[in-house]
Parts: sequence; structure tokens; C-alpha cells
Amino acid sequence: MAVEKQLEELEMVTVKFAGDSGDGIQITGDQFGNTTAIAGNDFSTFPDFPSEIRAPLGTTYGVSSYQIQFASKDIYTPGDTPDVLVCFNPAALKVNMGTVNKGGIIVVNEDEFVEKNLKKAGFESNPLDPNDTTLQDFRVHKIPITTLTLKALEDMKDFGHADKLRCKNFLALGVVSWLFQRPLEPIEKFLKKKFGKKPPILEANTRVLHAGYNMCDTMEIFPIMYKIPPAKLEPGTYRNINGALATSYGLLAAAEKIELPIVYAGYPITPASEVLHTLAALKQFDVAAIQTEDEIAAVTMALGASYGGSLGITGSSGPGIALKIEAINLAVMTELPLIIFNFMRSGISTGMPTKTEQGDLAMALFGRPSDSHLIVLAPESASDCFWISIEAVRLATKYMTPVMVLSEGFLINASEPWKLPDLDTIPEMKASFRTDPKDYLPYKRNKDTLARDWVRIGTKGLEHTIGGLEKINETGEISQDPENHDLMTRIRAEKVERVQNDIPDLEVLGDKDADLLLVGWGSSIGSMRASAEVIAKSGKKVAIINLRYLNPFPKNLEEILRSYKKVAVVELNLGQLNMIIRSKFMIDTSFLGRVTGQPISVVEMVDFINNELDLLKEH
Amino acid sequence: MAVEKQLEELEMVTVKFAGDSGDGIQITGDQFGNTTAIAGNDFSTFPDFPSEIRAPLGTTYGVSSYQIQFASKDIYTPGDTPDVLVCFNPAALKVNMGTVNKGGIIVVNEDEFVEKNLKKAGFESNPLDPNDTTLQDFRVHKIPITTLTLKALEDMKDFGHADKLRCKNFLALGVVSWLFQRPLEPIEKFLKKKFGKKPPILEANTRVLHAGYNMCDTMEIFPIMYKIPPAKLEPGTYRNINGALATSYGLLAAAEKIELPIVYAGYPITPASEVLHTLAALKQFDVAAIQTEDEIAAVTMALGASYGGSLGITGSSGPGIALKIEAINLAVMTELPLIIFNFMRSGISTGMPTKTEQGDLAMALFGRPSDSHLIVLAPESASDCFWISIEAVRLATKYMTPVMVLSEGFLINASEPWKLPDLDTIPEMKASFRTDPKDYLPYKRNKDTLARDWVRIGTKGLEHTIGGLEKINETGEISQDPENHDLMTRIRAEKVERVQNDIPDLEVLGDKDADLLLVGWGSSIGSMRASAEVIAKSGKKVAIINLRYLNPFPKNLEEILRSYKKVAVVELNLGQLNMIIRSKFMIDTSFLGRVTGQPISVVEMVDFINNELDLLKEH
Amino acid sequence: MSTTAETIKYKANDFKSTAEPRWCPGCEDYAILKAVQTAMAQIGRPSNEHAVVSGIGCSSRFPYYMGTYGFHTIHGRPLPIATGLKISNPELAVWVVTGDGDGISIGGNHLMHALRRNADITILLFDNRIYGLTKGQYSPTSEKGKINKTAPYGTIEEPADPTGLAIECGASFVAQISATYVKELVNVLVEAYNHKGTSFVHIYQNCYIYNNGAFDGFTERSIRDDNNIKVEHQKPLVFGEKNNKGLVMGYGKLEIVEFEPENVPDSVIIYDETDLSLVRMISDMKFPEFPVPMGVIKRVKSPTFDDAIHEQIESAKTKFKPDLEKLISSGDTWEVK
Amino acid sequence: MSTTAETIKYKANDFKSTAEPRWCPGCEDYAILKAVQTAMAQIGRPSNEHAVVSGIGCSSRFPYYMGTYGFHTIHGRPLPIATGLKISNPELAVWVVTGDGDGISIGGNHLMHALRRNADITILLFDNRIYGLTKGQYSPTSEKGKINKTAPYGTIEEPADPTGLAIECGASFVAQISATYVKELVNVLVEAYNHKGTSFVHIYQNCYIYNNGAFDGFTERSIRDDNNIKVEHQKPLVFGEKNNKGLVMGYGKLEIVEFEPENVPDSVIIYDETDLSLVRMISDMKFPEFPVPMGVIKRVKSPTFDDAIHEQIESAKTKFKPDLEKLISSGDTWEVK
Ligand SMILES: Cc1ncc(C[n+]2csc(CCOP(=O)(O)OP(=O)(O)O)c2C)c(N)n1
Ligand SMILES: Cc1ncc(C[n+]2csc(CCOP(=O)(O)OP(=O)(O)O)c2C)c(N)n1
Ligand code: SF4
Ligand code: SF4
Ligand SMILES: [Mg+2]
Ligand SMILES: [Mg+2]
Repeated sequence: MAVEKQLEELEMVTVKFAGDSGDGIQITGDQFGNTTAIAGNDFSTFPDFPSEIRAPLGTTYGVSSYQIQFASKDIYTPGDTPDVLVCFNPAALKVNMGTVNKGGIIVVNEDEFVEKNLKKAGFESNPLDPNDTTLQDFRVHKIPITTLTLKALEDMKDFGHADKLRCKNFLALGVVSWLFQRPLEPIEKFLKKKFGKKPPILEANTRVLHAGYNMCDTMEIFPIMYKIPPAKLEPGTYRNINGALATSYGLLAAAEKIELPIVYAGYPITPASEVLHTLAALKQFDVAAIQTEDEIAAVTMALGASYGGSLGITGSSGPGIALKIEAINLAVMTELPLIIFNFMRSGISTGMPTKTEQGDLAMALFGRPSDSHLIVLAPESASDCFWISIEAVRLATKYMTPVMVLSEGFLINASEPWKLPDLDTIPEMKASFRTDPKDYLPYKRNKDTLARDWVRIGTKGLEHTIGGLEKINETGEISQDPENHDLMTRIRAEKVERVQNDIPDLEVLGDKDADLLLVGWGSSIGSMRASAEVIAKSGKKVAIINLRYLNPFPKNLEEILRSYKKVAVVELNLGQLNMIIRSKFMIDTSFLGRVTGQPISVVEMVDFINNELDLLKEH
Repeated sequence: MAVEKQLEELEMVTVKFAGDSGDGIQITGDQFGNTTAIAGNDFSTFPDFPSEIRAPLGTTYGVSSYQIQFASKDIYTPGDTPDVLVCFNPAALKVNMGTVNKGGIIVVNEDEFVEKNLKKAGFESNPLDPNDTTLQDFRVHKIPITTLTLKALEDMKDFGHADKLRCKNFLALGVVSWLFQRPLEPIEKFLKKKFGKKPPILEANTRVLHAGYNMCDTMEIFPIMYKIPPAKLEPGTYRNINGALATSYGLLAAAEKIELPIVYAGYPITPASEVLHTLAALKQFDVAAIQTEDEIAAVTMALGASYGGSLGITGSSGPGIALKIEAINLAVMTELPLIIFNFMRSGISTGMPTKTEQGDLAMALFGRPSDSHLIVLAPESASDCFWISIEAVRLATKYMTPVMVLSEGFLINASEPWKLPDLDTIPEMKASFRTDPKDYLPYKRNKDTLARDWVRIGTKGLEHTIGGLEKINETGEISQDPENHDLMTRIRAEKVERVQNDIPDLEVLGDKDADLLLVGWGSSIGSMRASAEVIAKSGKKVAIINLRYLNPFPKNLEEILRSYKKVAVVELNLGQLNMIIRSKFMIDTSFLGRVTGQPISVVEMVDFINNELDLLKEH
Repeated sequence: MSTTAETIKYKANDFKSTAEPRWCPGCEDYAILKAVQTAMAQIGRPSNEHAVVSGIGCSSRFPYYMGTYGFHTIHGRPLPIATGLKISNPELAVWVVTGDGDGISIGGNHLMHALRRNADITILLFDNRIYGLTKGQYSPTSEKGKINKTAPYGTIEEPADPTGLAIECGASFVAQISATYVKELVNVLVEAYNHKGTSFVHIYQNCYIYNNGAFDGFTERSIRDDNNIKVEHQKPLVFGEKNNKGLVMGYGKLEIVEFEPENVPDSVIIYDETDLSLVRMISDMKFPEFPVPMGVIKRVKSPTFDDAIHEQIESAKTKFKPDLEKLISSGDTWEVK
Repeated sequence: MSTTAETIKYKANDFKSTAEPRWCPGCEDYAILKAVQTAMAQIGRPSNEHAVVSGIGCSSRFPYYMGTYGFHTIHGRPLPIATGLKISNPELAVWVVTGDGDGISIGGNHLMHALRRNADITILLFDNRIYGLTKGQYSPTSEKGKINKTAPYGTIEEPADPTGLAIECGASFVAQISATYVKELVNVLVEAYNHKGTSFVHIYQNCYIYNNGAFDGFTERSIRDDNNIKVEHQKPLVFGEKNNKGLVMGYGKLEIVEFEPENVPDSVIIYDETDLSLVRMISDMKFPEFPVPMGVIKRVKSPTFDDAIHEQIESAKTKFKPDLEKLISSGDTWEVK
């Protein structure tokens, strides 16, 4: 954002709200996102919060934030660094000021910058002091948000002081809305819906919203206001969606298509719980959403449902996924269509539970005893979670195999505009349950897919027993025959390989005729796309592929890889996909991996690409 | 064994005993092994039994067997296929006859070849029938073992019929002892020790043993007898050892050296239970061997002991190891010296629990959420289990990290002669617990090893809290700082990498100046060594390396790999080490992998090597 | 549920599989297998309407020998699998076979929560007070001091009491019976099946190989009548070889009285399987001071988990029409032209 | 254990860490933290002789705020970790902090088995009847019908009773207390520490954010005396705002009697924490029909797991000299020259 040039019209802007967990940061961000959507911009959001429920007021570790990038063009990431930072207290400033773009705008709630709070945040002196140089690179706007909020509500005698204070985020929202010339109606609508039954709260919030907006109009706090013209999005009806909703809706859509009820069993864990919550509230779609005693019960309950003939689904994050491994191997052995969502979070053990990472790919592929194969998929964006859910159901039921979806904490919480899908475009799928007892053998396989028959337990004449012991191919009788075990191990691998015939070829994104190909998956694709645009602007070229299918790989992957001078793998881990690509295709890749708990920044990726391009030139 | 040449002196022979689980096969085999040891041969054994406790009599799936190869030279495997097969019933013949070498000897208990048993075993006709051609390639010796046993004990009126029948394995042992001119004294000694307090049983078994032996002497059942001269083993005192004992003794030796008590917590599972049983009976060595409620409790109880300042150790097999994963990541995060034995068994899920495999390497390396690193070691033989245990303790305590030992079902049960170690040659090790409170920081690191200090909980002045959340390097305070998490993730990886400086370089075995290098680990090394000898005899060359250290690899691995024209990886899985070598060194390896639940056969490996050598010639 | 007409149609053999059981000769698992098949014949539903889910252990090999549907799962987890199956297929008769290790050691937590939930399934816990399949380690029900493979100096843990645990966890049906009581076992199994909700049947099962005679103290024919008491709803709590003993209520505690068989005193308690304090007292009786109770100890009506789930789904459907199109376009939407 | 001289040396603050607690304002975890520190001061052992092991949950953040040793482990597993620690370091005072989710849901099995084992550790279960850290899902102790994030139509499971469960599992010390009873809580903690064996303390803890007021029905000041009963060994079971009610033994059941405070009838039970049937009856009382018991409900002497392990080790040592050289060369050996 070229603030220093005082432009009225901008192509893209990143705004960040930050404050105490109790300051209503997430609501403020969400509402600003909504107005942005309605203004027709493309956008992408990044809610980021501490793992404490309500960390003590004013501490740096208690800071919650919400970043949003919006633009008059397609956008792929929530932005690296904010152009505008709105801080509700010194701690929020302390944590975030380092990231604000030079020349960027910082709006602070002046009222909070008192001795006690400054100390808590670790400031030696008051950065708002005229003589203080801490913020000299920014355009700082001090607004006494608290005072103004109380002022605006002065005459609401029956409305408590604490309640009044709780409205101050809407004053800030009014200010920012003015700055970007956003209409207030969508926010008013939201307030009406949320507080319709509590008139004083509705009244108070609406008032301070307008107060913030009007104040800017009158007082010329900002020398200028900005306009980000609508993006040229594909025509259609849009809504704002995050990954949790998209995942759930995708499952419902698939279940409706395949005409099966859902049994989703989960044990709460950040960030996976969101999907369990969503589905628990959508029981009318034939969903049994069950909170179990632990993750082992969750995966096995889902497996029991798959065995019975329903869509058995479970979801968790790192520590919980680890607990499901033994049962997943039972699903691989019994060849049942179990779907496992892994909403990856940051770090080993408890790590950084509210932060994101792509650390579980190697575990998804190899993290089970013995040679155990399943399908692995990864959505690239919040809205792609919808389609990945559908694909997971389609493949699991068609190939009678577990599917693991590697989703991410970041995608679950992030939101973006989503063009409502035409439900008729959802791929056909059918659960063709066996009913004919004639020549039925539990492990007899479909010639193409190698899938065994799915049987609705209870069907007359198909009584049989399955289990975790090795069994003879076709008959399914238990057996310790050496060659049979070798055969079955290879068949189980082959079955997953066959899925290659059933998935689309990769498309090269970015500049097809570049020398450098970036390979990535999941949320990194957003950063890669954004970086590719930056690179293109500088007259250079980079191509991109997105591995939504991580096991098996699409058929044309090898051909694509081999058609570039250099291949570089990008992911939020220390090199898991990279290892597989190197070993499988013997291609000496470059690698960019970061584990900071956050999406990879476009700046960092652009640097990396430039560096790779320079190296290519040298050779 | 060149039986057809009627040689008196042989270099090596493979004998197999097979019968019902209740036939005392394992004892027979063990005793024959003992006499073989005392005769000065090198040998290697392969006990193989069904997972049922007592499968119904006479069924093929209930067959238990014990194979032993012995020789006048160094020996590395229990032999591919028997030269001599002793069958206690038709089922044992049915299951094993296909594997006997052409011209080999088959001894059968004629008494059991009756209609009912033949049918149970799936024989259409009696293979002992003079006109039957089933066994035409073998020299079959029909002995009415049951009748002879009862006959020999006829006058023991007070000794029950069932008790008498239970002696018949010793008759067979007498027969085989005669065939290979083994002394009976060691067996008598064993019987005295075992049945000293039950004179009739002692008497009966001793009698039938001699009966079997003498009968052969008198009746010329076998036209010839064989002599396998003593092997030229290193001078010293030897004993027979299996992997379970060696593992346990190694732990005790390490504990004595480092002067720490052992807390070994486990949950029973085949084949890991053996070590728990052994240690539970050796409490006098300051061992708390605890059976927990499940594997999660086992690993966490061990971890609690490590945290306290003891040697916390746990062991399990596939399904149980899967359950320990979450806790192992806590150990990685808290940087505590936990030792995990994975006694690998065959197949995913319950699979084939009594059979062997090397299927858990990829899981050991990558099977935990996020980037999680630990040391991985693998013993190559039953006796090497002793040394690997010691090395595990040394490295875990020095580097403050979990160590996973990838042992195998096969090694646990297999036995071989073992030259008693000089306990003074056990490497020095010291648990240097921190006691000085000055400047103590929980995550401050040793400059060389990157290990943090181990603190005996209770020490004055060192109070601190650790846990699974990400923490700041050095101070150990919990933190969600992005760059700190990236740093800590890399430090944890680096710490394990540093172990490279502390482990011996690889030695090339076999023919150093070959073109082809075989890379393997664990029990496959035995088959590889044996194959290399066969290859050498045919005038060709193959080199071998044994990766006892699987993470990190020894420093000189790369140099060695690159100095051969062709590298081939051999393992009992579908290519796990292979994947890592390819990805790490970009070497286009060949691969031999088999998952039959049994060690790879020398014949198969020799074929593979010859084929690789042919390919090399072509190019 | 079955009509009487159907009830007579089946024989025990109709519930046999073609596989030959592979337990040790002498194992009481054979007797239980037979009893379950006999009970199923009495229940009168065809084999395809039953599913037997087991964990891992000797006992858990059970499904292979049944002609019904079967799932031999993993160690300790048959209960959540069975629950998932029941939710998916509410019409199915779902049976769980588990052991004292499978069900009380590694699977103890699932048992506790399954009993709280009360899905309509029938749990058979084969208690041989030992680990059979893994060859003789102690289990949570092994007596303190028992010498075995993992406790060569004797176990040092107090044994758990599966029946007491089930009652504590709120099980709506709890029975306890020895595999040696063939007829009673069949009856209990039929009652367990008939109960709507989770039925927990604790079966004493002798492991001939690793723990032979574990229950002789109270199941051996010659002494059992003095050491067992058959509990039955609305029947007096009388026992003894000559039916000459009974249980009466003391000051907050049960007491044994002796009498002439023909003169059962009024003070002898008439059993009430729905009276929770009495249920507790009966199950808390310590052997050998008191006899071991056999029969249905607790039975109360309680809504089932599977019903509750489906009721919530149905009630949600009446409140909100399941319209996917509408759901997806809920919230703020906007048009791009 | 401490001498009186030491006992007076410490202040609650000596057991504080420098880290600032990060619970929500209003959370009762603060009160428990204070109580534990106060109890430790009374116990009189220095901070390095205590270790606090916790699982995951709001409550499990506890160790960070203690100036003792601490281990914030993984969800549901603090008990085996604490047991391992105690076996390794028998002199240490080992405390476990767990939640209703951590200890009864995912960790329920470890609780059951830890109580059977009776290692000398002290378990504090913070029961807020909700999942705090993961933001408001139901827990195994949540009331049936409770509306929450994972049960928007209300939970359908019967709640578990931690106190009853502990008693069933053979715990040798069981107490139950509300975090609002500051003084009593400290007392109970000191008693729990003093008990040799596993002490289980069930603490009602209000979660201000997700389940505020959960215990108001019996902890709210104005009504609590009529809805609680303080149980104390050898003291009469009297309660009520005016000390005008008491518990007497009916026919196999407790009954409430009312009386004039000065005239406590003889029939009122004198509590006996070692009488297992009475213990059961007290813990089985259903609120609101009966008052909620507060205090030490059960305390019996029982050998500890850690002692037993070390005794077996010592007795093995007296039987077999630990001679490694000899062990390794045991069995048949032979010489090669
Ligand atoms: C995760 C896991 N841990 C351990 C085992 C090994 N295992 C199989 S059965 C069993 C216990 C069997 O005891 P029980 O449940 O009492 O059954 P029983 O054999 O006595 O009928 C054990 C420990 C396993 N298969 N899986
Ligand atoms: C294996 C695993 N599963 C799930 C979680 C997520 N999780 C953390 S705390 C918690 C429950 C907390 O509830 P409780 O134990 O009652 O503690 P409270 O927060 O209420 O004090 C859950 C489900 C986790 N950290 N690890
Ligand atoms: S080991 Fe015991 S329980 Fe298992 S089959 Fe044999 S007798 Fe039955
Ligand atoms: S969420 Fe509840 S239990 Fe957790 S800290 Fe806040 S008030 Fe306490
Ligand atoms: Mg058992
Ligand atoms: Mg809680």
C-alpha cells in the first residue's frame, strides 16, 4: 500500500486488528470481512489467537489478532504484513508493530497507554510520546477509543459501565470502515440479528459504530481515505466461508449424493473441534455427530459405522491423530471406507495448538506399523475444503479404503469469498452394497479398483467375519501363509495406486514456460500463487503445481517435474513432500520449509524464488 | 547337504523339527541346539509357532516348528530349507515338505499317519504309502515314534499314558542326535535340571532319549551318519543366547555401568512380552519391571521414570508401538532419555503376530506428528541385541533424547552361540545429573551434544516445569513465538544429527572391491552375509554394509555408497530404507524386499545378487 | 424383536460357522460359544440379524466361529466399534465379546463410557483372570499375589471387580454367571439380549492352560451351592446346598442367616434388581465370607444412546428441513455480476 | 515426612513460581492454586521435594504456577507419568492435577488402574463439568441435557461420578470438596498428602466462562448449609443451616431426620471413613434429595505400589546377589580354544 503517495485508489490492502482476547477482535475482523465481501473485493483472512481462553488482560501472550487482505483482484493469502494496524492496547502494539509495513498506518486506543499497561507489555517508555522514536516509521493515529465509546453512550444510564466498554471494538470498526469507505449496513444487519433480543446492546453498538465513522468524517483524523474497487470475480452468488464450514458442507453434500447417513465421531481438540461443533448442529442432514471419550473411541466408532454401511468419519489434530493410528491400520486391513481429517497444528506434542503447520504429511504416508497404504488429500484453501470433503467420500467408498485429509489449522479458521457451487456439479457417487449371496467372498475384488464389496451388515446371506489378522485373498479366511501375506501387502499398496486412474491430471499454474517449478500443497499454494504474481510483475517466470492428491500422486506429475530445469518444493515443515519427490523421481530439488506456526510469507517466498532463478542463471 | 554323495563329513546342515504345538517342538529344538553348541558348531535357530495357544491337534495351522542350521564354519542364518525334516504328524509334513531340499531326509512319526489325521492335514492319500509319489524326491524314514515311546516305558506302570506320550519328542531327539553323532549328556543334564524334582518324568524322558539313539545304532535305520566338525570360532567361553535374553542382559549391563535403576514398563504383546518376562524375574538388578494397563500407560510410566532420573524403558510391537506415539513426541519435546524397543512383527493391524518383519522403519523415522526426530538403532543378530541395548542407553542419556530400537520377532526367538563378553569392554557412560543451581536453565544446552541437563527431580534449587508446549530455547519458558518455534524444531533435528560424531564409521563386509554394494539392516544382514559367501564361492563379488545406526546414519555412509557402481537395498518390507537412501543421496538403488513373515532366504538373495551383477555386466 | 412363531425356527447349529474353533482343548470358551448359539436360537432372529464384535484375546476369536456377522477388531476397542455399528444399523442385534484384559485393562475406559451411554448392545466379558492369548500374564482381575509370567514374585495390585465396576458406571443391565452353569448362562444371555440398553454379562471362564481352577473355590460342583447364590428378581435370596441359608438386612449391611429349608424366615430379602442400594450390597459381597452372586443383578429401564441420537436427528428434521442448497447459501451472500 | 520444626518454616508464597497465572479472571483454579500452596506450607517440606504432574486442560496449566518441580504432560496421561516418577523417586511428594475431561474422559482408564495400584501419590481432580481449554464442550461429568458446543440439542449421556468411581476402584483415600470452601480445601489437601497411598480429591471448580454457576445448587452461600454435609471421621452426620438435620440408617438405606440442633438423636450416624458400606452409602446419595457430602469420605490403610515394587526388588536382592557376570554366563556354557 503506497500510503506515502497519498493515492485514493488502491489495488490491495492488509489490515490487522489486535487486542486482548476479550476485546472482541475476532468479531471485529469478521464484520470487517463481511463489509469487504459486500464491497465486492476478493479477500483472505487470518484469525490468530492464543491458546489461553482469557489470558490476563494486557499481556503480550494474551494478544488476539485478525488479519485480512482485500483487493480489487484475485487474492491468495491474508497478506504478509499489515498496511493498517488497529491496536486496542500496548501489548497488541508491542507484539505487532514489528510487522507493519514502513509508512503504514497504526491506529491505537490512546486510553490504554498508561503506565501499568505499558509495563505489562514490556515498553520502557510510552511509544505514543511525541519524543519517542519507536513508531517514527509509521503514521500513528491516537484515538481515545475508550473515552469516545463511553462518551457516545453517556446518556444510556441503565446500561452498565462494563457493558459500554465492551462496545469499543465497534467504534474502531466504524473508524476503519470510514478509512476504506465501507458501508455500515451489513454490520448493522449483523448487530440486529445478534442482539435483536437485547435492544440496549444493539442500540449501544450501533451508536458507537456510527460514532467512529462520523468522527472520521468530521474530525479529519486521517488526511485521506482509500478506495479499493471491486474485484473482477466470476459472476455468481457469493458468501464468506471458512474451512470448518466448508469441510462440513462438503461432507453433507457428499452424503446427500451417495445417499448415506454420516457418523462423525470426534474428541474435542483445537482446531479440529470446529467441524464437530458445526456438524453437531446439523443433525437434520442425517448426521450423528458424537463426542467420544477419547480419540481412539472416535476413530473406532467411525469405523464401526463404516463397517455397518454408513459414512464413518473422524477428525482430530496431531496428538489425537497419533492415538488413532492403530485403528487406522485396522481399517486398512479390513478395507473399509473410513475418512480421517487431520487438521494439522503446529509442533510436536502439544506444541503451539492454535498455530498452523503442514507437519503431518510423512506421518500420513508412513506413520503406521508395517507397509500400510491409504489415500491422502489436501485442500488448498478454505473453500477447497468443500471439494476435498466430497472427493474423500467418493474415493473412500469407491476404493474401500481409508482416506486421510491433511487439512490445516489455518484453513479451518481462515475465510474467503466463495462462489456458491452448483450442487449438480458434484461428482456422481454410489455406494453399491453387495446384496447377492451367490459366490460372495469377503475379499473378492473389483477388477479395476481392487476394492472388495461393501456389505450393509444385516444383509441376508452375506454373513462373514472380518478382522485384523492377515487373510487369504478373496476368501478372507485368516492365514499365516508366507506368500499370501506378501501378496496381500502388495495388493493393498496396489489398490491405492490404482486411484491414479481416477483423479485429474495436474494443471500447471503460474507461468507454464518457466524454468523453475514450485511444488507445494495445502495452504502454501496461496503464498505460492501470490508470489508468482509478484515474480511475474518483475518480468520473471515461475510455474506452480498444487498437489491436492498426495497419495497417490496424479499420473502426470513425473512428466511435469521432468519438464522443468529446476524443481523446488515448498511446505510448512522441514521437508516431507520434498523427501518423497526426491526418492520417487530422483530429482535433486531445492527446498523452502518454514515452521513458524504461520503461513509462509510472500516476501520470503519471493526471495526464495529470486534466489533460485539467480542460481539457474549462473549455471 | 550333499546327501546323495553319502559324505560322512559335512560343512553345514539344516534340520527342522515340526509338529503340533503340544508336541514339545520348541524344547526339542532348543536341546538339539544345545548339543550342537557343545559340539563346537556355529549355529543359528528359527523357532516358528502359530498364534493360537494350543491349536486343535493335527491341523496345518497348528503346526509349530524349529529350524536350526549348524556348521563347521561361521553361520549367519537358520538356513533356507531343511536337509533333515522331523515330522510328528501329517500336518507338519504337509506344511513343510515343500521346503525340504531334494534328496533330503524326512523322518516321520509313522503312528500318526492314520486316516483321520491325514484328512485333517488335507492329504488325499497316505504319502507314506509305498505307491504314493508325493515324497519320491526325499529319503523318507518312517519311525513309529509313538509306539516305540510307549514300548520303552512299558514297565513304568504308575506313569500315566498321557505322560508317556508327552515324552515322544525325546525319542526323536535321540534319533537325530545319533544321526549327527551328538552326545546325549547335555540333554540329560537339562532333563535333570528341569525334572530333578519329578523322578518319573526324568526317568521316562531319559529312557526314551536313549531308546531313540540306541535304536538307530542297532537297527541301521539310516544307512549313514554325519559329522559336522567343530567350527573355528574365536577362543573363549560361549553360551547359547536368544534376542530376548541378550536384550535384557544388555540393559542390565548398561544400567550397571551408568549406575542407574531401570524402570521397564510394558504391556504384554507378542513377541515383546519375552523381554518383560525376563526382566520381571531379574529384580535383584534394581529393575522395576511393570505390567501396565495398556501401552500408553507403559510408555508414559517409563517417561515419568526418565523424568525422575531413572532409566525409563518401554517395549512393544506394532499395534502397541502405534499407541505410544503421542507420548514419544512428549519425550522428544521434553528432551528426556526414553528408550523404546519395537520388536517388529508381521503385517499391519494384528497381521501375523508370531511372524517377523522389518516394517516399522518408516514409522520410527516419520511416524509422529510434525517434524520429530529421535535416534534409531537396529541389532543384526540375537547376540547383537546385547550391544544395541547398551548403545541405546548410552546415546539416550548422553543426548537427552528418545532412542527407538528396531528389533525383530525373529531375533527375539532366534538363538546362536555367543562368546561371553568382557564386561569391561562396555563403553563408559555417565549420567551427569545437574546439581548446581547457579545459572540453571532447563533448556540450556551442552555445546557439543546440544543436550539439555538431566535433573534428578527432587534436587534442591533446580525446581522447574517442563511440558509439551513449545518453549523458548535455553529458558524453557512456554512461548508461541514464530521464529523460536522454527529454531527449536531445527535444534531438535540437529541434536539427533550430532550423534553422527559419536558413532563408529561403517565397515564394508563381504568383498570390499566389488561393484555391487548391498545395504541392509537388522536380521537381513544374516541372509546377506550368507549370500555373500555363496557368491564368493562362485567367484563373484558383492560388498555389504549393515546399518545398525538408522538415524542418524554413520558419517561415512555417503562416501561408501558413492564408491560402488551399484547400490541395492535389501529389507523385509516394501522399501522403507530404500526410500530414505534414494531421497538423501540421490542414488538410483535397486531393491529387494519381501514380506513373508520370515527372514529373506539365501537362495532368493543370491538370485537377486546374480541378477544385479548380470545387469551390471550388460551396461 | 421376534415373534413367537419365529422363536421356534432356529437351532443352535444355525449360528455356527464352518470354521473349526481353535481354542485349547478343555477351554471353557467352547461352552460359552455353545451357550451363545443356543441363546440365539431361542431369541429367534436369523443369523444375519446378529453381529458379534470382539477385541483381541483368546475369547475374542469368538466371531470366527459364529455364523452371524462378525468383526474381530483390535485389542480393547470392540465397544466403540460396536457402538458405531449400532448407531449405523439400529435394527441389528449387536454383541460384544471381550476378555478381562481386553475389556478391563486396555479397554477399561471404553467400558466405563459405553455403560454410561447405554447403547442397545450386549457385552459378554469372558473373565479367566489371566491373559490367555499372550500366554499367561496377569490381568486386572487376577488375585493379588498370583505368580505368573510378568509377576514371578506375585502380583501387587488389588484386583478389579467387573460387576461392581459396571454397576458404578451406571450399567442398566448387569449379570454375573459362571460358564459352568450351562442352562443359567443361556437364560442370562437371552435376558441380556432382551434388555433394551447396554447389557453387561460378566462370565467366569476357566482357562485350562494358564489359570486352571481359578474359580474352583465357588464353581466346583461339590461346594458350589454353598458358595454361590442365585439372584433373581422377586425371589428370596436363599442359597446353600440344602437351601438352608439366606441373606437378611442388618444395620446397613447384609448378613447371612441359617434356617431349616422348609422355614424360610420373612426377614430373608426378596431380591429387587431395580433397587440400587440392594444391588450394590449384593455385588459388594466379599467371597468367601459371602457367596458369589450369580444371575441378573441389576436391571433398570433407561433411554438408549442409539435411540437418543436418532431422536435428536428426527427432531432436528422436523424443526429444520434438511435443505443443502439453502444451508450453503445461508448467512450473508452477495451477487457478483 | 516433616518434623514440627520444619512445619512452621514455610509460607504459601514459597511455593509460587514467577510465572503469572493465565486463567480467566474469575476462574476458581486460582483458589485451588492458593490452597495447594497453603497446604504445602503447612506440610512443611521444601519446594524441591514436591513435583506436580498434570495432563492437558485449563486446570493442567497448574504446574507452571508452582515453585515446585512440574511436568505438564499430555492429555489424560498424568497418572502413569506420576506413577513412574514416584517409582523412580520414592522420597518425592508427587501431586497430580487433572480435570474432569483429562481424568475421567480420555484418562479414565489410568485413573481406574492407578487407584487399584495405590502408589503413594495425591490426585486432585478439578471438576468443572465442562471442557474449559477447548472452549466449552461437555465432559463426562456434565449433567444430562446440558446444551453446549458439541451437544447443541443437549447431552444424552448419564454423567459419571468421580467420587463413586474412585471408591469402586478401591481408592484408599477419597475426598470431595468445593473450591469455595477455602479452609476445608486446605485441610483436605493436607490430609490427602499425609495419607500413604493414592489419595483422590474431587474438587468442584466453577468455570466462570463456560459453565458458570454449575455448582450454585449446593455451593451458593445462602443455601449451601442445607445442601452440603461435612463428613468427618467419628463425627455425627449432621447438616443444615441450623445444624438441624442428620442422617440415620433405614432398612439398607440412609434417611434424613430433622431435629432441634441441641438434641441430636442417638440414631444419627457417627461417620466411619473405614466402613466400606457406609462409605458407599454416603457417596451414593443423590442430590438434591440428599445433601452433597464434603470432606474425607474414605480412608483405609493399604500397602502402596511403590513400596511393594521396592520390597520385591530388595527381597530379590537378598535371595539372589545381583552378579551380572554370573548371570550372563548362566545356563550351559562351553569353551572354544
Ligand atoms: C494394542 C495391543 N496390545 C497388546 C496386544 C497383545 N494382546 C493380545 S490379547 C491380550 C490380552 C488377552 O487377555 P484377555 O483379554 O483376558 O483375553 P483372553 O486371551 O484371556 O481370552 C494382549 C495383551 C495386542 N494384540 N494389541
Ligand atoms: C490427545 C488430545 N486430545 C485432545 C486434546 C484437546 N484437549 C485439551 S484439554 C481438553 C479437555 C479439557 O477439559 P478438562 O480436562 O475438563 O480440563 P479443563 O480445561 O476443564 O480444566 C481437551 C479435549 C489434547 N490436547 N490432546
Ligand atoms: S489359553 Fe486358556 S483361554 Fe486361551 S484358548 Fe487356551 S484354555 Fe482357553
Ligand atoms: S475457561 Fe473456565 S476453567 Fe478455563 S481458565 Fe477460564 S474460567 Fe477457568
Ligand atoms: Mg483373560
Ligand atoms: Mg473440565
